[in-house]
Amino acid sequence: MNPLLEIRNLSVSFIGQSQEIKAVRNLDFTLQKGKCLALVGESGSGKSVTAQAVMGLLSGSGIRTRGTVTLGGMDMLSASCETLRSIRGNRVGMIFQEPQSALNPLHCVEKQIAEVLAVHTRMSKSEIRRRVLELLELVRIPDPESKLKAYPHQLSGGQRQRVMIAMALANKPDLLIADEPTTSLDMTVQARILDLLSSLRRELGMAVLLITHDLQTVRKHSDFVAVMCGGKVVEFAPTATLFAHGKHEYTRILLDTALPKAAPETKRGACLLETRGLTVDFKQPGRMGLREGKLWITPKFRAVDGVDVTVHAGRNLAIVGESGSGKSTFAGAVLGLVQSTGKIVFAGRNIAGQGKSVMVSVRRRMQPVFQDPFASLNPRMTIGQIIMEGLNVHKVGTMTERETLVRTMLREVGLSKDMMDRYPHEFSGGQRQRVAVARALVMRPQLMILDEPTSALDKPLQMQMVELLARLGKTHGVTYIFITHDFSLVRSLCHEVVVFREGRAIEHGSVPAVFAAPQEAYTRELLASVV
Amino acid sequence: MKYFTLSGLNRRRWLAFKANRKGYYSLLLLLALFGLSLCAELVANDKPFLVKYQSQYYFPMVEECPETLFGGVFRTPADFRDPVVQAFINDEGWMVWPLVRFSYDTINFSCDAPFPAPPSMENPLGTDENGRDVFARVLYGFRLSMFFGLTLAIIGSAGGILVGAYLGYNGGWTDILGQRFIEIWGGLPLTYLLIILASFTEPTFWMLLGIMLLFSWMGLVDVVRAEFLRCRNLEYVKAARALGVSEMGIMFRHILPNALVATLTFMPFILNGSITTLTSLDFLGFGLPPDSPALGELLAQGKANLHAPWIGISAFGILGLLLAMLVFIGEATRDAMAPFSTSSGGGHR
Amino acid sequence: MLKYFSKRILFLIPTLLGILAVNFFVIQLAPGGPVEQTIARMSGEEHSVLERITGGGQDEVQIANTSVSRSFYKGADGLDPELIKQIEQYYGFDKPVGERFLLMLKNYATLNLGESFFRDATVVDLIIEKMPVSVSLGLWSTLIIYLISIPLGITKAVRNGTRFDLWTTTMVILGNAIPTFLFAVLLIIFTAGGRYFQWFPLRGLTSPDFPQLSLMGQILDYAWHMVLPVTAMVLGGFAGLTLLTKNCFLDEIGKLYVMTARAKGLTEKRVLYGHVFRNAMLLVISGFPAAFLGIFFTGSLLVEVIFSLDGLGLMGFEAAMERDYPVMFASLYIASIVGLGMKVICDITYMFVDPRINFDSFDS
Amino acid sequence: LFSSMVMAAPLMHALSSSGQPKYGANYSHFDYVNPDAPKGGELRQHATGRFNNFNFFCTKGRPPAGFHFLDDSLTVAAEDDPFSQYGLIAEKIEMPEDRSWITFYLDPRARFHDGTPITSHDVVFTYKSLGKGMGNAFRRFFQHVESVVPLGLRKVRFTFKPNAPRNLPFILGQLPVYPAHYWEKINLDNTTLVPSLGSGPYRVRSLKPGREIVYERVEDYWAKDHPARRGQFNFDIIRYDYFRDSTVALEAFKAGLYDVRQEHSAKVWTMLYTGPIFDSGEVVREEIRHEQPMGIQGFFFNIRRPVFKDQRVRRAFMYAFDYEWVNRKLFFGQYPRNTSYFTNSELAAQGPATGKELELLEPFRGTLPPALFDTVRSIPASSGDGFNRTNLLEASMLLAEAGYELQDGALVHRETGKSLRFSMITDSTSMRRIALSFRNRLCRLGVDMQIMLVDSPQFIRRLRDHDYDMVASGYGQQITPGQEQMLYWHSSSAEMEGGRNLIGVARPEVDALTVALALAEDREMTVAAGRALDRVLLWGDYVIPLGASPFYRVAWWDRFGFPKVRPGYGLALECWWEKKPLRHPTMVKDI
Ligand SMILES: Nc1ncnc2c1ncn2[C@@H]1O[C@H](COP(=O)(O)OP(=O)(O)OP(=O)(O)O)[C@@H](O)[C@H]1O
Ligand SMILES: Nc1ncnc2c1ncn2[C@@H]1O[C@H](COP(=O)(O)OP(=O)(O)OP(=O)(O)O)[C@@H](O)[C@H]1O
Ligand SMILES: [Mg+2]
Ligand SMILES: [Mg+2]
Repeated sequence: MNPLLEIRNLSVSFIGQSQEIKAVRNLDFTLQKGKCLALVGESGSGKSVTAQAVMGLLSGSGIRTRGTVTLGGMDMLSASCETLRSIRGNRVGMIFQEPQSALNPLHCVEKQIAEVLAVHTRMSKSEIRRRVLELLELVRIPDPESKLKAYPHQLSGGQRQRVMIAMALANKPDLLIADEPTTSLDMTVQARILDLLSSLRRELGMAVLLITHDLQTVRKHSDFVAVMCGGKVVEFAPTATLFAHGKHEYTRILLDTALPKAAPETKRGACLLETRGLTVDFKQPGRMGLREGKLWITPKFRAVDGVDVTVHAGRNLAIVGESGSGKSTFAGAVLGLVQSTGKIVFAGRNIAGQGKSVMVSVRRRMQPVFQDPFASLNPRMTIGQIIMEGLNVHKVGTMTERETLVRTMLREVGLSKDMMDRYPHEFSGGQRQRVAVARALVMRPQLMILDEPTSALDKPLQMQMVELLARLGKTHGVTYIFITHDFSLVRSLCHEVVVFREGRAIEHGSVPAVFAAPQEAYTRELLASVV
Repeated sequence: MKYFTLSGLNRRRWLAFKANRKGYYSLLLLLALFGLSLCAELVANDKPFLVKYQSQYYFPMVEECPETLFGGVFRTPADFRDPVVQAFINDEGWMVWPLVRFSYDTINFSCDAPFPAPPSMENPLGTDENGRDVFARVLYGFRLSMFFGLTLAIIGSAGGILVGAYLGYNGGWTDILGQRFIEIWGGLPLTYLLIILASFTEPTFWMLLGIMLLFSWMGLVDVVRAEFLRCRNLEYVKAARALGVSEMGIMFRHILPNALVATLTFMPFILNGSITTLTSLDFLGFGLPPDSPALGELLAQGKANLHAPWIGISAFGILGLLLAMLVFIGEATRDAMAPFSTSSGGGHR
Repeated sequence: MLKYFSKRILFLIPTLLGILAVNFFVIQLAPGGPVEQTIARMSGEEHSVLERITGGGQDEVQIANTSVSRSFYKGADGLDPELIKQIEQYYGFDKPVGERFLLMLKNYATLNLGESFFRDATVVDLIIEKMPVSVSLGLWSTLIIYLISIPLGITKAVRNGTRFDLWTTTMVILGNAIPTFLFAVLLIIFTAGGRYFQWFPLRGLTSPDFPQLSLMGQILDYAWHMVLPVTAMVLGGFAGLTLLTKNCFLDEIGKLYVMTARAKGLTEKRVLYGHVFRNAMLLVISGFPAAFLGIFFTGSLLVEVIFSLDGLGLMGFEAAMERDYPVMFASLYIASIVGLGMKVICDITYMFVDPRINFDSFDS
Repeated sequence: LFSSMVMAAPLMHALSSSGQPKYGANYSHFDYVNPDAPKGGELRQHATGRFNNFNFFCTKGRPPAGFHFLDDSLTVAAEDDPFSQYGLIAEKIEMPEDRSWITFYLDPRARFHDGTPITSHDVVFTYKSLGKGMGNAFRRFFQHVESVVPLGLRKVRFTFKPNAPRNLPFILGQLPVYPAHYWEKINLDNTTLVPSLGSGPYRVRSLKPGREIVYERVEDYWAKDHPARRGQFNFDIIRYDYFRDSTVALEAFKAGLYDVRQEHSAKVWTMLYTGPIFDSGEVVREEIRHEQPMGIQGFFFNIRRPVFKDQRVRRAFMYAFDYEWVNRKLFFGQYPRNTSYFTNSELAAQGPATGKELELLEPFRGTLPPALFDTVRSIPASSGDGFNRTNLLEASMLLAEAGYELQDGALVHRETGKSLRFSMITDSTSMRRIALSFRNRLCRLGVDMQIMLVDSPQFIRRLRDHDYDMVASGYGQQITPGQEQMLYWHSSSAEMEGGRNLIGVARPEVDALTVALALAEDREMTVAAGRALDRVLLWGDYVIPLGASPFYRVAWWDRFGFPKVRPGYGLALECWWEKKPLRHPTMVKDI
C-alpha cells in the first residue's frame, strides 16, 4: 500500500540578509493512512517547519525548499496553486502551534470555522452553522453558542487552540497535522481531544502527524515516532520499539529526563501578593449592541469572580484549572493590564486602580510571561532589543553590564547569542517562549507570573528551565506564580496550588496536601486525568 | 564591542536599504541633486566667478563690485550682463562665467525671441514668460522648494505624529477634547490668514512657512491616531507595559514603528504637497514674493503658456522626479525597517 | 460605547460654534469686504476672482475695449458716500461685530442659513443647485479612485519588487506629480480642442439637447461628459491610496494568520480580500473623511473651472474671494457638519473593522 | 402747470453734442450696415464667468451676456458717430439750448414683446425704479434730475437741476425702458432668473444658469425697419456659451464651438491663433483699427506720500521704466504707449498750446513751467534694449539732484536719512509681470520696490483709502468726458474717501481745468479744456504710462458677411449676417 504521506530528502532553509538558517535537513519519513506519527524532538529542531512544508506553505523569496513531499501520490512542493488549494483545509487539516497569532484577529470564531466549510463543501448557510456548533461541541468548548461571535482576543488560550482544532477537523481530513495541539488545554480536555483524534483515526482512517513534547501522549496515541534534532530525523521507529530501546543518544536523553518530584524547600517569607475579592467582568462576545434586540446593552461575562489568593515570598504558587477558567485573566488583573475590581496588595501596598507612578515602580518587581509568546513580542524589535529593553527602561547597571546580562540570560535559556539580531518571527515556538521567559527573568523581579512558560519546550529544556528558575528563586529571591496544566511542573517547582474553576478559586493549599487529598470533586477529576 | 546589538541591527537595516536598489539610487540621486542645488550660485548666476580687470582680480559672487570699478558710472553692484559693462571689462581683462549666466531672478534683457523664449545655448531650458531662465529657476526652485517642503513635511509630520500618537494612545477625554481642538483649529480660514498677512506686507519665505506650519501638522493626526487606537490593545504593548516601559517608550518604541506605514507612505506626498501648496498660494497671489524661484509658479506659468512647453515640462519633470525619488526612498526605508523581507518574486502558492 | 458616542455627538455643537466663531472673527480682520466687492462690481473694476487661476489676467488691456453705447456703465467710477452707507446698511455692516455674529448664530440655530449677498437665492438653494456637479464629480472620482487604487495596491503588494510594481509606482507618481489644472487643460487640448481630436465635450455636465434624449441616450451623454473631468480629477488621487494600500498590505501579509488562511485552502484572492484586507483597511478608512471632504468641497475647484462646471468647490472659492459671507459661512457650516459627522461615523467604523479598538481612556 | 413754464424747442430726431448729428432726420440706415442683409442663421459667442440675474433694477446679480438685446432704450448710438444719440423709442426729442430739460416723444409703434405699447408711464416707472435700487450706477446722474413728468401717453419730460452735467440728456437717452405692467408685480429688490419681458430685437429663448443663454430674434420686432435698426440684428439665434477658463475658451473657439472671439492678450493673439484652421482660412483673424479713446493706463504715483512729493523722483522713475522693452518683449510690440491722459482722442494735447487752450492756461502762467506752453511733456523713451543705460543714468542724476545718495547699496536721502523704498499694489497678475522688470531696473539705481498683489476687495479698500505708494490702474475716457473728471482730478476728491483721484493732485490749475472740462458747453470747449488739462497733468509727471492697443483683435469662423464699412467705435457684430449655415445649428428644429 502506498503511504499517504511520503517525505523524501526534504530540506528547508531560510536565507537571511547575512546568514542562511538550515531549519530542516534531508528529512525522510512516511506516514500510512489511519496511522499516527509523532514528531518529537528538541525545540527549534524543525518540526513546525516540516509541518508547514508538508502543507506547501513555505514559499516566498527568503525560503528555499528542496526534496519531495508526496501526499496521496502528488508532490506538494510542485503542485499548482489550484491543486494545493483543493487539498489544504480539505484533505489536509493543520493545527498551528500558536493559535493566538494564527487566528485572524478580526474574524469571529464562527466565521473562521465556517470559511473552511464554505470553501470546500456545498453546504448551505444553516448547515454550516450547525456543523460549526457541532465542531465546537466536539472540541469541548463550553456553551458554544455564546462563543460563536467571539473574536480570538476574547477567548482563553485553550479555547483558541480548540478553535484551531475545530477548524482543522472541519472537513474530516485524510491527514491532520497537529502542531502541539493540546499545550494550553487542561488534562481533562486534553485527554478528550486526543481520544477524539484516535477515534477519528479509527473511523475515518485519518492519518495524524502529531508534533508534541508530551511523551505520555506519544506513547498512548501514536503508532510511529520520529525524533528530530538539529533539523534532522535522528530516529524513526514504531512507538513501542522506540520507548523500549531508543537508540539515538538524543532519544535516550529525551526518554530519560524526568522532572524532580518535589519543589526545593524554601523559607516562607513575608506576604508578597494578596488579592481580595478580585473580580473581572468582560463584555459578552458578539457584535456591539443589536444582540437579541437589545441595542447597545451587552450582557456582562464574569471571567474572574472574587478571587482571594495569597502568595508568600519564597513559596511558589501554581494556578491550575480547566481551560477558560480565568487564570490568564487573573494574571492580567494582578498585573494591572486588565480592568478589575477588588483589592490587590503587592508588597504591602494596594496597587489596584493605581496611577502610572505607582505602577512603574511595581512593574519592575513583578514580571509576567504571557501565554502566547509570539503575540507578546514586538515584531519589529530584535530579540536582543526585546530582552534588553527592561534593563534599559529601569536603568539597570551600565550598558556593558546589561549586555552581559542579556547574553548570559540567553545562554541560560538555551539560545545562542548570534540569535540576538533576529526578529521574533524567525524563531520556533519554543524559542520564542524562552525569549519571553528570558525577558522577564533578566529583570530579576520579586514576583514572576508565568503563564504556561514551558508548554512548547521539550523535556530536557523543561528540565533546564526548572533548574534555572529554582536557582534564581534561591539566589535572587524570586517567587513564581505558575499558570500551567502540567502537574509535573507544579510538583517540581511549586509549594502552593490554587485550583480555578469558572472564575473562582475553588481550592487552595500546599501542593503535597492538595495532590494527596483533594477536597473538591473537580480537583479530583483533574488529578485523575493525569494518570 | 559596545552597542553590539544596535550596530548589528543598523547594519542589517542599512543592508536592507541598499538591497532595494531603486531606493538606494534614488537616495544618491536626491542627495546629488540637493547638493547641486545647494551650490546653485556656482552653477547658475548672473555674476561671473572671476573678473580680471586691469591686472586686478575680482570675485563678484563674494564681493560687491560696482561698475565704477570697471570704468562705468553706477555705484550699485554691476550688472555683468549689461553689454556695456561687459565691453568695459573685456577691453581690459576677462571674466569667467558659471555654466548658466543667469540667476533665478535675472531677466534676460538681451534675448531676441519674445518671452517665453525657447531653449537655446544661452537658456538651456528656455525662459519663462518674464524672461527669466527656466534652468536657473528650476535649480534654485528645487532648493527653495526642497527646503520649504522638507521643513514643512518634517515638522508637520512630527507634529502630526506626536499629536495623533498622544490622542490615540490615551483615548478618553484627552482624545475627545484634543480632536475637537484640532477640528476648530483646522477650521481656521487659511486663505484669509494669508489675505490678512498680505495686507500688511509682502509675505516672505519664513512667514509663509510659519503660517503653513500652523496647519501642516494636521494631515497625519487622524491616521496616526487610528493606528494607535488599534495598536495600544495589542499583546506586545501590554507586555511592554508590564515591563514598566514608560508611556513615551511604548508610544515611540513599540507602537510607532508599527504605525509607521502611514507616515512613510504619506511623507513623500506631504512633501510634494507642501511644494505644490506654494503653487496654489501663488495662484491666489499670496505666495512668495514674485521674484522667488518657486516651482509652483513655474507650473502655473506652464499652464498659462502652453505654447511654451519647456516651462511646464521642466517644472513637472523636476516635481515628478522628486516625488518618485521620495517614494522609492520611502519604500526602501520601509524595507529596512520591516522585520521580514517584503519582496516576493512570484507571490504565494 | 453609547456613552462615548453620545458625548461625541454632543460635542459637535461647541465644535461647530468654535469653528464658526474663529472664522467669523478672523475674517473680520481681513481688509475689504462685501461692500468693497459691491463697489468694485458697480464701478466695473471687478476682476473675476478666478482670474488668477484661469489666466484671465493675461488681458493686458483693461480699459479701452468698451463700445460707445455701453461705455456709460464703466464711466461710473467713484460712488457717493451716501450710497456706500446704504450698501453698508444693506449688508448689515452698520451693526457691531458681536451683534452680527449672534444674529448669524441665531439664524443657524433655526436652520436658517441666509441668503447670498450678491444674489437672491438662499444658500440652501445655491447648494442644491451646485449639487449635481459636486455629486457627479465627487462620487465618480471617489469610486474610481478607490476601485482602482485598492486592487492595484494589493496587486502591487503581492508582486512587490517586480517590474510591474516599479512601473505602476512610476505611473501613479507621475499622475500625482502632474498638476490637475495642467493635465485637465492638456486633456482638453488633445481630446476636445480644435487642434487634435474632438472626442469629448469640453464643458458642462450634459449636452444642450439632453432633455430630448432617450434614457439610454441621457446616460451615455452624461457619461460622455464626465469622462474628461473625472479623468482629470482622479489622476492625482491614485498615488496616495495605491501606495498606502500596498504598504499596509505588505505589513500584514507576512503575519501568521495569513498562513493559516492559506492552510485553509482559500484562493489567494480570498486570502487577500477576506483576511488581509480588513486588517489593512484601518488606515484607508481613517483617511477617508479627509479625502471625501476634499473632493466634495474643495478638491474639484480647478476641474470645475476648467470644464466650466458649477459645483460646490467653485462656489466656496468664489464666495471666499468675493466676501460673500453668508455663502461662505453656510458652506463652512455644512462642510463642518458633514466633516464632523464623517469623523464620528469613521470612529464607529473603526470599531466594526477592528473589535479590539475602543475609545476609553487607556489608564482607567 | 409746470410745462407751461418751459419754452418749446425744436423737435429733433437725435441728440448731438457736436452740433449736427451725422445722420439727418430722414436717414434710412446707418452707413456701416448693409440694409439688405439677409436674416436668419445663428451667431455663437462666448462669455466668461457666469450670470444669475435678469432683474436689471437690482445690482446684486450678474446680468447675462447680450442682455442689451432685450430692451430698447429711448435713444441709441451709432457706432460711427460718438457724439450723437439717435431716437429709437423716442421718436422725437425736444431740448432747449441750455439743456435744462428734455422731452421725449415716444414712437406710437413702440411696443413690448407682448404687444403692449410703450408709454410714458413705462419711462417714468423705469426711471423711478432704477433710482430706488440699491447702489444703482444711474443714481449719480439722477440726482441732477429735478422731476420727471409724463406729459401725455407718449410724451415725457425730464427737468434738470441747475448746473446739471452737460451729458445728462445723453445718459437719460440711454435709459432702457422696462415694461411697468410686468415689473410692478415683481419685487424689484431681488435677483431673478426668469427672463423678463422686453422690447428689443431679441428675446431669451432658453438659458442654463452659468452655462449658456440663447436669444432668438423677435419676428415682429416693432423697430425692425427703424432706420437706427435697419440691417442689424440679422441672426435668428444668438447664443452665448459660458466658460470659466480662458485657455479652455480659446480651445473651444478653435474647436468651432463658437464663432467669434475678441482677444485681449497680445501674447495669446500672436502665439496661439495659429494652426491649420487659420492657415486654411477657415478662421479669419483680423486686427481692426478703432478710434475709441483709450484714456491712460499705468503706474500712478501717490503724491500724498512723502517719497513721491518730489517731482524729480517721479521723473527719475519714469526714466527708469523701459516701456519700449516691455512692449517689445512682453506685448509683442502691440501696445503703443499712452502718451496722454486722453490717448487716441482729439483731447490729447499736441504741440504748443493755442487758441482756447492757451486762454484757459493763461491765468496760471505764473505757476506753470514755461515750457508747458510750447511743448507737450514727453514720456521718456528708451532704445528698448532692456538695459536702458542712458535713461537710468538720467534717472540717477535726477535722484541725486533730489537729494538721494547711495549708502550700502541703497538710496538714502541726504537730509532726512530716509531710504528710497516704496510698494506698488495691484490686483492683476499681468501688472505684476510688467512691474517685475521695472523693479529689476530700479534695483540698479538702489531703489527698493515692493510689489504687492492683493485681491479685489482689498485692492478697492486700499484705493478708497488712498493707501498705497504706487498703484497700477487706469482711467478710461469717453469721447466726451463729463462730470467724472471731477472725481478724477479735482482736489475735492483728493482727500475724500473713495475719491478716484488716485494721484492725489490738488492744484488750483487742475481744479479749474477740470471744472472747465466737466462743464464745457460745446465740443470746442471740451477739446480745449481737455488738452489744457492733459498738458498740465502730463507736466506733473504723475504717472508712468503703459500702452494700449488701437486695434480690436478679432477672429471668426468664416461663415459671416459683414458690411464693407467698419464703424470706428465698435465691432458692430449686430450688423453681421450669416453667409454659410452652421452644420449643427442650435435647435433649429423647433424654430
Ligand atoms: N522565518 C524564519 N527565518 C529564519 N529562521 C527560522 C524561521 N522560522 C524558523 N526558523 C528557525 O528554524 C528552526 C526550526 O524551527 P521550527 O519552528 O520548525 O522549530 P520546532 O521544531 O517547531 O520547535 P518548537 O518545538 O520550539 O516549536 C529554528 O531554529 C528557528 O530558529
Ligand atoms: N476580552 C474578553 N472578552 C470577553 N471574554 C473574555 C475576554 N478575555 C477572556 N474572556 C473569557 O474569559 C474566560 C477566561 O479566560 P482566560 O484567558 O482567563 O482563561 P484561562 O484560564 O487562561 O484559560 P486557558 O488555560 O485556556 O488559557 C474565557 O471563557 C474567555 O472566553
Ligand atoms: Mg514548533
Ligand atoms: Mg490562559
